[in-house]
Amino acid sequence: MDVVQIVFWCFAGWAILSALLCVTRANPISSALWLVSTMFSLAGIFILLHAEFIAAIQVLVYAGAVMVLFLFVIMLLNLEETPRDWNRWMFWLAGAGLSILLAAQLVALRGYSPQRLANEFSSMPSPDPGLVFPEGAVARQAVEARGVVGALAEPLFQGYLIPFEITSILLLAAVIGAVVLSKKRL
Amino acid sequence: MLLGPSLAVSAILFAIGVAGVLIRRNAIVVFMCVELMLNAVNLTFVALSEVHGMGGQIMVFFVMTVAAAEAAVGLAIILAIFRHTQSVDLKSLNLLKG
Amino acid sequence: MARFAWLTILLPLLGALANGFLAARRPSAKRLVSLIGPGVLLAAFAVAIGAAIEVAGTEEAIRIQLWTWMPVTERLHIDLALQLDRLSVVLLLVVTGVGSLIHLFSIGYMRSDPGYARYFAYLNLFVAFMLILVLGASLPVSFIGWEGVGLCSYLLIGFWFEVDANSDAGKKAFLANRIGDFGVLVAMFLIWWTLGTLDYAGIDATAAATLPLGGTLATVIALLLFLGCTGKSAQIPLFVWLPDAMAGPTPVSALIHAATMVTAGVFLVVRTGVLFSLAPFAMEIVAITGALTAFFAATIGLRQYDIKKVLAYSTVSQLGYMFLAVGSGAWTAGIFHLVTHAFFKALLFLGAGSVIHAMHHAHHAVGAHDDAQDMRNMGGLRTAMPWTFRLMMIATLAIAGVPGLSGFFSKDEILASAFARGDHSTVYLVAWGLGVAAALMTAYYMARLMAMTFYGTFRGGGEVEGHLHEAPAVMTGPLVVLGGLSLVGGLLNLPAVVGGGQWLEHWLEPVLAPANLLLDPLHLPHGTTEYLLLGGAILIAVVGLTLGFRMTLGRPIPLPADTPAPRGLARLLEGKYFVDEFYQRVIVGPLVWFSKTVLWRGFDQFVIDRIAVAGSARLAQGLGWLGSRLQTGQVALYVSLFAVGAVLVLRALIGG
Amino acid sequence: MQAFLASIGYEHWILHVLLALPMAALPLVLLLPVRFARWIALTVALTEMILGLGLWWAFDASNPALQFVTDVPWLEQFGIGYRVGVDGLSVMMVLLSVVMMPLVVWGSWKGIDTKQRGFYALLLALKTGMLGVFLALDMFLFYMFWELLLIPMYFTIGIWGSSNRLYAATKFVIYTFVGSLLMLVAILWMVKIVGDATGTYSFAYTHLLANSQALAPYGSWLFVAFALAFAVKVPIFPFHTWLPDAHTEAPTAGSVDLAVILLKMGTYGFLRFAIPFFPAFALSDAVGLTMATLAVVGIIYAALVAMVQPDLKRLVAYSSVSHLGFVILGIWGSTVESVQGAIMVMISHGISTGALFFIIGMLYERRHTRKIADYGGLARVAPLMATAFVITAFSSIGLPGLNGFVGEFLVLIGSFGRYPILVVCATTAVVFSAAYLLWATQRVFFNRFTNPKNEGIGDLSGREIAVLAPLIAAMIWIGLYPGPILRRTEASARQYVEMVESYLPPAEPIIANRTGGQP
Amino acid sequence: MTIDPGTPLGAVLALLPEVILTGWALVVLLLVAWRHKSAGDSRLVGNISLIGFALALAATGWMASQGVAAEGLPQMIALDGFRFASDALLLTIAAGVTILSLRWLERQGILAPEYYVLIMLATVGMMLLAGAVDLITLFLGLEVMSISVYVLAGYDRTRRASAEAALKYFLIGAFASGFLLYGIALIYGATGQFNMTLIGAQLAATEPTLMARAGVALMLIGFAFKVAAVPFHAWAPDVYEGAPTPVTAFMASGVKAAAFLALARLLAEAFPGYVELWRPVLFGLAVATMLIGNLVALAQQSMKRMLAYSAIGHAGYLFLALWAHSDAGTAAVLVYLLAYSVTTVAAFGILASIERAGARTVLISDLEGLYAVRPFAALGMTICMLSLLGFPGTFGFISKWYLLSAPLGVGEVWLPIIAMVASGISIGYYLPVILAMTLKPTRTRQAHQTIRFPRPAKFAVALCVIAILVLGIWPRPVLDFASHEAVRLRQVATPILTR
Repeated sequence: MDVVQIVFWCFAGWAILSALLCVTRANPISSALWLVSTMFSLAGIFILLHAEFIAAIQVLVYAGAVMVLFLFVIMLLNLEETPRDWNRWMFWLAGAGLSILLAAQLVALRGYSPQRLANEFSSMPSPDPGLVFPEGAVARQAVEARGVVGALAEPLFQGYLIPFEITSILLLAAVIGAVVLSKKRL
Repeated sequence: MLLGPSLAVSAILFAIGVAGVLIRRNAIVVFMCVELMLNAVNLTFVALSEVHGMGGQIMVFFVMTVAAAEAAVGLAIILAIFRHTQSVDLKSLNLLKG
Repeated sequence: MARFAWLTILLPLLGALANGFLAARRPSAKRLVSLIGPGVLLAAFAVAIGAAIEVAGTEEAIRIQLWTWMPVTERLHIDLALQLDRLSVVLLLVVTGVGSLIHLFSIGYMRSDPGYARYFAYLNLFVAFMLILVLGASLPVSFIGWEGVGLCSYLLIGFWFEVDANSDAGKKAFLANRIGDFGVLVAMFLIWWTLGTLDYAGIDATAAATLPLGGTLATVIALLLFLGCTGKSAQIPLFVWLPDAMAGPTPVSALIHAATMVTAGVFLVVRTGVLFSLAPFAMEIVAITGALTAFFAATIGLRQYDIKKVLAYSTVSQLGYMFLAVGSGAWTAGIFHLVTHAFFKALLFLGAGSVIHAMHHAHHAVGAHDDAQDMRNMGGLRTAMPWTFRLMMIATLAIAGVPGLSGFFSKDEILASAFARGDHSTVYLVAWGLGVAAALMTAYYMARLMAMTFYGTFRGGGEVEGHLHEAPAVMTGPLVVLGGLSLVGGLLNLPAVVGGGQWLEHWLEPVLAPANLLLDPLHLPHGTTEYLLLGGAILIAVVGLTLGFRMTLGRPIPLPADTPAPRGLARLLEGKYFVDEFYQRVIVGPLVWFSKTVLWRGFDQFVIDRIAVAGSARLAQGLGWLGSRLQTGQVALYVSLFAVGAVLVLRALIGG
Repeated sequence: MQAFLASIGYEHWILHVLLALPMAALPLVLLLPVRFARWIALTVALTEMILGLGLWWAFDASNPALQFVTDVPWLEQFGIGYRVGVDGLSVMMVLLSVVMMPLVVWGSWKGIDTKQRGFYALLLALKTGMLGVFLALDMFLFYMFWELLLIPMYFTIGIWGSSNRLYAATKFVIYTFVGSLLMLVAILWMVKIVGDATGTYSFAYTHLLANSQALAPYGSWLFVAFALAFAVKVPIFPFHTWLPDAHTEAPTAGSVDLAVILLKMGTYGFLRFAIPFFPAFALSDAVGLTMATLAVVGIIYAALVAMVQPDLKRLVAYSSVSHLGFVILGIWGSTVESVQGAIMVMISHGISTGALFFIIGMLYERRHTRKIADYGGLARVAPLMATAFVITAFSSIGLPGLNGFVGEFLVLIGSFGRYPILVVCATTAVVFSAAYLLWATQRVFFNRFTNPKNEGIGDLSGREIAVLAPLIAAMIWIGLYPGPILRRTEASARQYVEMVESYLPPAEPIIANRTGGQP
Repeated sequence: MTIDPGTPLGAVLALLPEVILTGWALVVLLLVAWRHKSAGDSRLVGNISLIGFALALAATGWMASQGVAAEGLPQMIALDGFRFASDALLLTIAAGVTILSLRWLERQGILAPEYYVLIMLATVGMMLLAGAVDLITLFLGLEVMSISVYVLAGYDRTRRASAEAALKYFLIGAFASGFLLYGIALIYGATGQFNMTLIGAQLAATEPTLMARAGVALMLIGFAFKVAAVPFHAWAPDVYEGAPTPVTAFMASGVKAAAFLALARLLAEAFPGYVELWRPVLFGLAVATMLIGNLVALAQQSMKRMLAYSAIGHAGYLFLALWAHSDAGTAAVLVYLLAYSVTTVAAFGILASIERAGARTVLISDLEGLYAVRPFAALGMTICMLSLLGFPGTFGFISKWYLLSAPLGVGEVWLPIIAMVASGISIGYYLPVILAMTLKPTRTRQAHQTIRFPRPAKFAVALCVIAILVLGIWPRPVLDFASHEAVRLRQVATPILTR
């Protein structure tokens, strides 16, 4: 196990722990803060996965902006800690059980490695992932050539221009919606 | 080589998010759990992006946008309901049923 | 003339239509009705005579094809055809002849009834149907008449429908007939599927070759046909309707329930004699049923007070004789008795009608409400109604079997035939014994009837007595004719022993040949036995009559109100063995209860409607309600369902 | 007559005109003032009758094939077309429909005094639907007409019915709708199977029939799907409980239409579709015996239940169940005789039961009650009505010489070879049918006149006589001279029997030693 | 005409209807900023937004008539008949809903003309969702639609029910988006592609893999939520009931249609290789949805809830067409959606006219005697109910027949049988509506006097009802078009699969 993996597992453990706490804390503010904590740890993992730009905006936009919005609303509404309602133990039990089932099903994906992906992707026996997935190699070259931001920006504004434009519509709709819903008077 | 572990962590986080949605009554917390799920998926994208190129990361970018938009609208809706019931307890959302 | 035999049907039919129209539009046109009603009959009678003359000249049956009734396939191709042969022509003459007389009598009897036109419409219609029955060339065609006469009987019994009992009686008559008709129908199915034909001619031609003698099939067919006869001819077990049928006007009783319709069963057995000949067992059943009916009906007749009821049971009893005859293979004897019975029983009924008419008018005149038919209210009528008395006396002697009169010969021939059949089976001997006993009782109850009605003194009160008078000529006229026929009717088939030529026997021979071919010829007793039997018969008649007069006149006859309640055997007889009650309790009542409670309320409304139909609707609604209860409005529940679904879908796709 | 009809090209347009005319007049009824409504309906009905009667002559009785066939593409890509035509079976049904039409309008003349426009519009729609069912030679078209009929009937019962009309209307629609659901799947499945086998995906009746051997492997459930729809409509015991309610609550016109036409659609369906498509299954021993047994159980059961009904219409409704049992028995009797008989019963039942409903409707209009107990002795105040009722009752009872007998007799005698025991059981109905109808007749028209309210009941009016007289004439005519009808249906019946015969186990001869040549 | 969406002009051309509609939305938004006070303003905005729909529809028609196709592999957005048909359908629905809303909003006192902008943006989202050949576009389209509709559902903020509906819809919707997104991620992982065609080619070429299977499952879950399939349906009745009635109509018709169209494309283009895997899932969803939707509808008293459950049931029927995975099935999706949408819009339109401001939800019993007072409304509703029931003579029947033919065409009998059983159950709640309206007497003298049928709504409903009837007898144009266009959809996928 090399260093990267050790670091990865540290971040991962931190992320899972924070997520658990986020879900279980009674106080919404604690929950929100533990969620921020999860996001930070995920940002760490992103860096390990060579997605530095994403990691940055994860921290800036997600943990920074979005979560602040959450906190802002929680405080605006002055939400107090809700007492635990032990009558809902059935929901807890069911929720926990279902999530464990779900996790068990999805954790089966842990066995994937690039090699396995390549095996499954190609009909050849044990092919080289680099050859099977040239885009990965192209991307790495692009990062080396133009840096992370450049490598991301080029496809974003060329191949993915249409989705990018759609996000503008999305944001427009969100803005209108938020305004309409929060206006005092219609 | 981090692909498998990342996918596993992502799955676990996703499941935790689901669990949160299932068991929490506070609308905002539930919403935060949904954000947690989205984050988990982002991890999957990023991990896969190592193999498949930039597409995954770009998708994460879009997801974040979506999350932000949802947050804006979602919180506005929560505010709207708060005006009616003075609470964000999902248990009090019982006008519509049957 | 024979090819115009269809006129005999058409004329009464037209009469019925015309009278029906008058009944609806001009009920007061009684003269016209009086002209049309009997007129068409007389015309038909004339045609019948013409036809008879022609038939006499040939031994072949004359087939008159009217039109094709049911052209279904070449296998089943039923023509509406008539068959004129020596058998049907006898019946044709009896029906139109006696019918004419009764129509004439009705002019007087029904004169004051508001339903005069309707009455004649029904009566005409009846004759038409009766003639279809008699003349039909095939079973289905006869069946039209067979059921049609049932219909008219129904209408005429319930003629005064506003009395519930009359309507009941009509319905009862039709239903009892229908039970019998069930037998006829099934018999037809069997005949067609085995013989491939329903024509009488065809049956005569093919039956012997197709059906094995004594085989089950022939027996079943014969018994089913006989079931029809028990219904139509009021034999055990379906005889119960006939006494009730006396609810109709008395001429109707005379025509339908004595002279013609009820004898149709006998006619049918003779007509399909081939089939019966093939089934000796069925013959035995016919004979013993006839004998038993003759016996039991006679016992009931002993204790009846209603003049018409006595005659009704007498009719049942006499019909029993006819079946005893045909059951013994003595076809001619059966037909012979049919004819003579038509004469004297019609006479008796018309005479009774005349008495009732008189009683009724007398009661009416003084405003009394006594029963005009109860013999206990009568007595000594011979002074007021001499003609009626004399003529009825002739008929009484005829039916009692006094030698020389028509009934003597026919009845004697029957008993002799039964006795002769005793060689084959003791059943016939038993039947013969019953027949003899019944003969004794017949003489007794007829004497009792005459004694109670005409002898002694009038018991209905002096005021009423003053208003009694003889019927008008239009009524007594037919009586006279019938009286004459009753006197001399025996000539038709005068046995050799008294020098007769058995004319009817020879006349019918061609028709009966196919049936007789299959039967062992009857060896009627000769010599000593014959004389012994004859002597016995005469003795029985004399003893019966004497006993009847003596015992009736020997003690005072109480008025209906004063009659003590009968006990023991008398109660059983007066209660007609309680057969009606038995049927009501054991069959009709339970059937109605079963239909209503079990089938309708229970099965239809509860099991099907409530449980199956409404139940499944409720179930669906209940499930829906349950589903809507689950829809609690709680987001937690909704997402839980979602998660369950997600786990399931994932499981389906990736397993684990 | 034939020459004249040929000269006007009758066969080319008659069926379309019959179908279209009521629908074309529908807007007129709805848009013109109320007082015209019934007149328009009557005019249309009479026109339809006059036009339709031409079929009697134009139809070639000796030809068993479908005649006057039209095949206009409708959705030809899917093999759906406007395909219509008649054969001996359907021509009688069509004639019955068109002849009944003016009578129904005429019979409703006074009884319907509210919302006349709607009533007559629905009546016209109903007519198109009925004719459509009998004329359609395209399964798609057939199904459409089959279901469409429910709507006018539903509203006719629901709006103009008597007190419990909503329940009855709902029950009627739900029963029939649910019953025919699976038929749609079966039709589509048939088209697919036959299409796979032949390469032609078509809803055409003739195409499907010609290739029905491809359906054999699926015959069992396809037949069940069809049979369920038809069994509910007939109705075969135990699917009959909608009928008493629908009949009882419907207005006179509704009851008459139900009895005369709608019930026949089920039996028609069996003869036209369910059996010819899947003969191997439908005529197998087990199915045949089941259907025949159900028919006979229905015959006796319904007769017994009818006997104890306190409500006149309900009584007649149960009697319908009983009569229709004969039709089913005749169909499965599968001889030319029994099938002819079945058709005959269909016609006769329409006439007699229609007349019974008319008369009961006339009583109802006068006294607003259908309870038998409320009447009694009516023959005194309404002798003509009593006469008409008695004749009709006896026709329904099956008195030979009237129409009822012919069909019943043929059914029974024809089926006897195949189901002797069942036929014997069915024959007992002659007793039961007499029992219930005569008992009812007695309690309504005879017996003592007990209810003074009935004093005001007048006898039949001229209009009512005009309604009943043709029916009674038909009863006598068919009873004594059914030949013309039998001849017109014979070829088709024969063809049908020949078609199904090969699938039948040979009818066991009832005696071993029967000489050859005979059935 | 072929275009290259890679070029800017090509992209604009490929997205012409969407671009026009978005542009028009911006125009309208500007107008709103200027005038947003009075009822007249609201009406004006509504009318103007209709022009946008008309323009977009015209553009769609033009593209369809020109046979616009992509040069090579279509990127992001499809250029085929199926998309044009989808666009036309969605635009028509949106226009219909807009017409229904015109006066209704005023009556209910909702005077915020942004409503129309949101409808337009939601429509853009739907069109993108239905036309997407790229999972990213698909996801974004879905989100554009969803976010707009979340807001619309809660648009009547003064009513708690509306807010509650919005929140429920939003929370569960976001939750479901997570699943969908996860599915996209895994599909991406398994194939390295977002393009459906390429995904389809890849998945068909290899054995089913764990990741792809999980991806398919998760995407199905996401769509199952959108189309309200049991057990992902529980939100639908509540949301349908709480949302403003025209929005309910929009959700029941437009949203559902868009989701089904997208799912149809996805299953046909991206997952054909996994057909044996997802068919059982669809089978289960179909059966559960048909039965439970129709059963629970039986227990409803509120019209809106009843229609909501009916909508669930209809989603179940639609799965039949998807299950078939054939040309006929794809065509059936189009036809059925058209029939269902037209009917739903009409039914909700009538329902909306019956509602009064601030009053409780309309119960079935509230309709009693409607025919006597408002015969045309009752007649229209009756026809809608019959069409939903699938009664012959209505377009609903034609579409049901078409739908049933699809699984039958590939040899499946049980699904159609179960569908008909469910249909049999459904008469148990459609008929009472007809019964109440036409056969029952009015409860009170004043009943139904307050019903106001604004002219535009009357027009739209009448058009729909006439369409139901006309297409019920003469559906040929629609059927021909649908079967023709559906074939085109598959023509795109097939050559690549054989590559």
